Amino acid sequence: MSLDTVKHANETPDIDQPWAELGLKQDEYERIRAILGRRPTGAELAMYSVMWSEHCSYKSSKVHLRQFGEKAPENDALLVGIGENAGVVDVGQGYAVTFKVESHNHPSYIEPYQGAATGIGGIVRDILAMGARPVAVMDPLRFGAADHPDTKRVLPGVVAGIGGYGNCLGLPNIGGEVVFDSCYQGNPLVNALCIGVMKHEDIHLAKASGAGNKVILYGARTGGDGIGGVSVLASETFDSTGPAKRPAVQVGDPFQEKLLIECTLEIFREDLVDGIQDLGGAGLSCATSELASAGSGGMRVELDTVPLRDSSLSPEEILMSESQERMCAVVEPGKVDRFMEICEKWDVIATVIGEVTDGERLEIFWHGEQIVDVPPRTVAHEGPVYERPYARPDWQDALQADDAAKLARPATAEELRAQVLKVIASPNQASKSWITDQYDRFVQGNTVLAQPEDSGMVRIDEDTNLGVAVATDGNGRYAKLDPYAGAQLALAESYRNVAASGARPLAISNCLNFGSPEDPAVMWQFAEATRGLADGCLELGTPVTGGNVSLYNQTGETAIHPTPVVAVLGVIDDVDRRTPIAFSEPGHLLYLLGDTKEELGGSAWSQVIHEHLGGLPPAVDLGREKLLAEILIAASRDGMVDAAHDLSDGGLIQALAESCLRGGNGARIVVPDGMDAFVLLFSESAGRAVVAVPRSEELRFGDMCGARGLPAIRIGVVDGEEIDVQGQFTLPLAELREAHEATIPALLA
Amino acid sequence: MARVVVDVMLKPEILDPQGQAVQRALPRLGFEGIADVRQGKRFELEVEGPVDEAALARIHEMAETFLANTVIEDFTVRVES
Amino acid sequence: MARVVVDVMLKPEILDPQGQAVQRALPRLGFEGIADVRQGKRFELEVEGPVDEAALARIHEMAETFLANTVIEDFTVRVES
Amino acid sequence: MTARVGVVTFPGTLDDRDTQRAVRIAGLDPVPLWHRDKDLKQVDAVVLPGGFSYGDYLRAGAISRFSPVMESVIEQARGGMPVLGICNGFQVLTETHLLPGAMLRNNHLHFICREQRLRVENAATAWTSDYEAGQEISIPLKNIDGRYVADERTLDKLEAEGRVVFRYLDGNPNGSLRDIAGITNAAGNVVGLMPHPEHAVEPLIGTGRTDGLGFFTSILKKLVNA
Ligand SMILES: Nc1ncnc2c1ncn2[C@@H]1O[C@H](COP(=O)(O)OP(=O)(O)O)[C@@H](O)[C@H]1O
Ligand SMILES: [Mg+2]
Repeated sequence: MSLDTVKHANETPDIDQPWAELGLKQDEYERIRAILGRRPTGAELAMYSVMWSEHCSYKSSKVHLRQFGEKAPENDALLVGIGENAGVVDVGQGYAVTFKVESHNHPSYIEPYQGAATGIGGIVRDILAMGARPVAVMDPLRFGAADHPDTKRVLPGVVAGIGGYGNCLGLPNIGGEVVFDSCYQGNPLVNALCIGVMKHEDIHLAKASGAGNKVILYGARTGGDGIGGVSVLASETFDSTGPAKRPAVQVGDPFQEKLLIECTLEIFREDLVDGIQDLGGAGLSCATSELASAGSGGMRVELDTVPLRDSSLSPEEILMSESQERMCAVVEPGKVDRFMEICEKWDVIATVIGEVTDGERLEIFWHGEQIVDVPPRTVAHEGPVYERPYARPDWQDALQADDAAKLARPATAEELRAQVLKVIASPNQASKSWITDQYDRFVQGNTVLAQPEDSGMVRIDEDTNLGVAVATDGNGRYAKLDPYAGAQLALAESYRNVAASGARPLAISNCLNFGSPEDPAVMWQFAEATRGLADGCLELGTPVTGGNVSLYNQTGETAIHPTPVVAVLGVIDDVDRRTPIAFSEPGHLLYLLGDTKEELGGSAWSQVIHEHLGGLPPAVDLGREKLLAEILIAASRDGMVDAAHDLSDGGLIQALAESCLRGGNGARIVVPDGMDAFVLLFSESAGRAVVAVPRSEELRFGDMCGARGLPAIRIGVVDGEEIDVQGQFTLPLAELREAHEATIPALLA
Repeated sequence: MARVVVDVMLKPEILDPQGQAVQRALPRLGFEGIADVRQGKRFELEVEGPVDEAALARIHEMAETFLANTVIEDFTVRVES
Repeated sequence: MARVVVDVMLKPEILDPQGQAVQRALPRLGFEGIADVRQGKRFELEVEGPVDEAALARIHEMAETFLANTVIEDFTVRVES
Repeated sequence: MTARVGVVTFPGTLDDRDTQRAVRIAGLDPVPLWHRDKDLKQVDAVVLPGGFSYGDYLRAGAISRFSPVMESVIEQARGGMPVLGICNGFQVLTETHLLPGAMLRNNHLHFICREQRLRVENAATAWTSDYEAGQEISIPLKNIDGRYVADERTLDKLEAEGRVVFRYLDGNPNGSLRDIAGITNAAGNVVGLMPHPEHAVEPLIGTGRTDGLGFFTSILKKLVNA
């Protein structure tokens, strides 16, 4: 086929174009024609189609995401907010931290290893593009039923891919989640988070300014893999037959990315770039249009200068290719030579592919002929926006009415004991060390806390011991019962986890995993969840710094549970003050903080014992969460607690089991007067934590809780080699450990 | 017992970082004149019983569904003489 | 351009857990009658110029010093027809 | 007076900065060495740190072995300079044949990251003199190609000459023959091991133990007393 130039497009207005195959709707195609005043060229059509895909344009979610800005709490810590590659937060001492969570769900189902690996690669480049050194990753994961044969294909591949890529980059993996639920069968969720650290003055933005500045593409050569991959793949449902044309999945090269990181950091150190952007979904289409759109002036690109892995690629394919491990920088002419030298030092290929112009258009040429001439904002930032219809599903009332309170409870102490063991051994509650032991958590030598602690914590300054902590949480079962509350519970849990380890929560990122936006019921879940999250962030004072939306996670008519995953970032002035979860000293007193109510809707107990999902999730009280967090942080700072563990799915007994096993000590528990042992152990009331208090601190700690009005009940003591719930049952640690640790290896090894 | 070999290679359009790393190292080691290197996997299967068409068809299926992920890889099956 | 293939396999006395893992999985997937599986590497080299004896000798040396570690691996070199 | 310890960075090396920190904490001067430079900058000892040099493509350590810096390291190691290879560094040392044997994929095929107990079998090397023979230490292990193999004759020779420096305790994590975690050359100046002493030098970080510090204090004593 001959080259479709702008000139040719002007001359042949009526040619049929494959807009539908590229995922555009009729009215979208018409809009492109209206913007351009002519039909788009093939290259322009390629750019618009990937950039206007759901994945890149957020066309269904945008109207709801706006609340994150509109309801943003006053917060001095936010240095860069939503809209950039990732948000940036001031953590003091001149340091800034950037973090973001992103999804790679669809590719990971098709090719688990590479899909997950390139998910890590992509989020790391986002963080790098902000000017930061990536310092840690986390991986919130959801899979189908643990015993489903396909889980045996998907999970080991995903875990090996995350490890294979992250370990090779030298990024400690300090936390994440592993959840099994048959709702994710065929739609596993592979979310990846990266944290980066920089000095305030090192912040970089994705914009191209200064006419005459050079546009440099550096990193891997561009190949034919993953053309339109992520964007198209993540923008429609595929059923068991698969989409007609399965776009290829990309293969990642973590070694190349490691070089890209070191090379880019050296370039930053010498202050050689004006603007920088990573190449992710939509590849060069995205990078060039976003850089040009965010900057002043236009951009001119000679596409035939792009280094290729496959010389037969067409310009359209080059624009759409999602080949990994590439970055695009805007560099003043006088700094180009030095830029190139540093790239050469790191064996990174770098090519000047164009320059910033004083015009207003993004112009792309192919062997001297113009194939793109567009206003960049219309590609990158002014895509279509949909007000998708949404409606509370008609089954929601019945679901909520199906109260978990009516489920049969254990009648005897033996039955209670058996249920405790069963819940603790269930795939969701069992130890995940078979998975997390495949991740390097030590590299970089700054890891203070890592899984299975409540949050991952890294030191960011060796001299002052300044550190940051991050936790990610999301409970799809709660969100299914009530998406508004479910999103707030995800936020609350993550916030609580950060506070439990002694860090002060500052800001959040999120990944919103939902079904098809074309289903009004799903859209309602999405609207409710975003509203809940925005309201929650306002109340807790933690702004949303960025995130990601993954839609179309469904097979046929069946969507996944709405799954908002929330990542909270906290700061701790002295990591020496961190609070671990381990009960490490016999004799320490155990306090249960917060109120325990009879709340079993969506609980681990209801799932494991009754395979039940119904009723309402635990009530949200963000005021209480704040108070609890303040107490936990103060207790950590002033050395009043030796251990703290947040209570969430599985309730008190789960937390006790984990803290006992981690510390190698048992606990004697007394059921407080007037409380039912079953409710005490299994309720999932929010706003709670268990802490271990040295006897010498008991008075001080009790006074603090009393003075501030936080319920704190003494429930026992760290002691012995078993969990002894007095008057009920005893569970030797050895038996508990076997139950907790054997499950996952038995399913997967 | 007969030996059947299944070779699995990344599709030509897919990045092959391993092959590239080898290729880039060759000149440094003094080996010139290699224009491209691709690295793949070789499976040697020892087959019980006769390697007739039915057996080969099964091995083909095994390669397609298990030994290779045809989203990114091609494979060939052959009886080793 | 001619293609030369170098196959690298672990020596028979060296444990090959990858091959074993494949073999163990086969019955579960419904494939019977495979007595043994070994997994190795296949390198496809695109050679510029003629593949004469001198070229093959060089590739042989490359395989011996670089592509294979002869402490643990055996290799074969052949021109692909 | 202190001594200069070179820490090599190959493309894909990960633990170079951590190793420099460990060297510094022990009271030595870390000197970064770059893979393309033959010049060892007059260091008194060299550490080849962990990571995935050249992506560990082909075989772990196979490509790095041919780098310019290794030419010098090999030459100086033969001349008696102390060299420590940690993880990927150990793999490089076997590929260069400064140490016998080879490293293969773990027998369970997974990357493994855990705290690993070891027994120091030989406390007479340049890098282990601050330990006692038979001492048990616990430091992080993290690798996917950690299975040490060599033929029986080589293994017997290593044992006979006391050149097995570390052995895994509490379960062999990767299928290494005879539970070997680390070995030395005949002269005792070149030591390689899979676990990571440089990640166990600060009480607050990682495992919370400092069992790895002895490697670096050993070499300090050797170099400064020499
Ligand atoms: N759920 C969300 N919450 C807040 N911000 C979001 C969310 N989803 C996307 N964003 C923001 O929208 C912008 C565009 O996202 P995206 O296209 O995924 O960025 P990138 O291409 O750099 O990964 C980013 O700033 C991102 O942080
Ligand atoms: Mg980005």
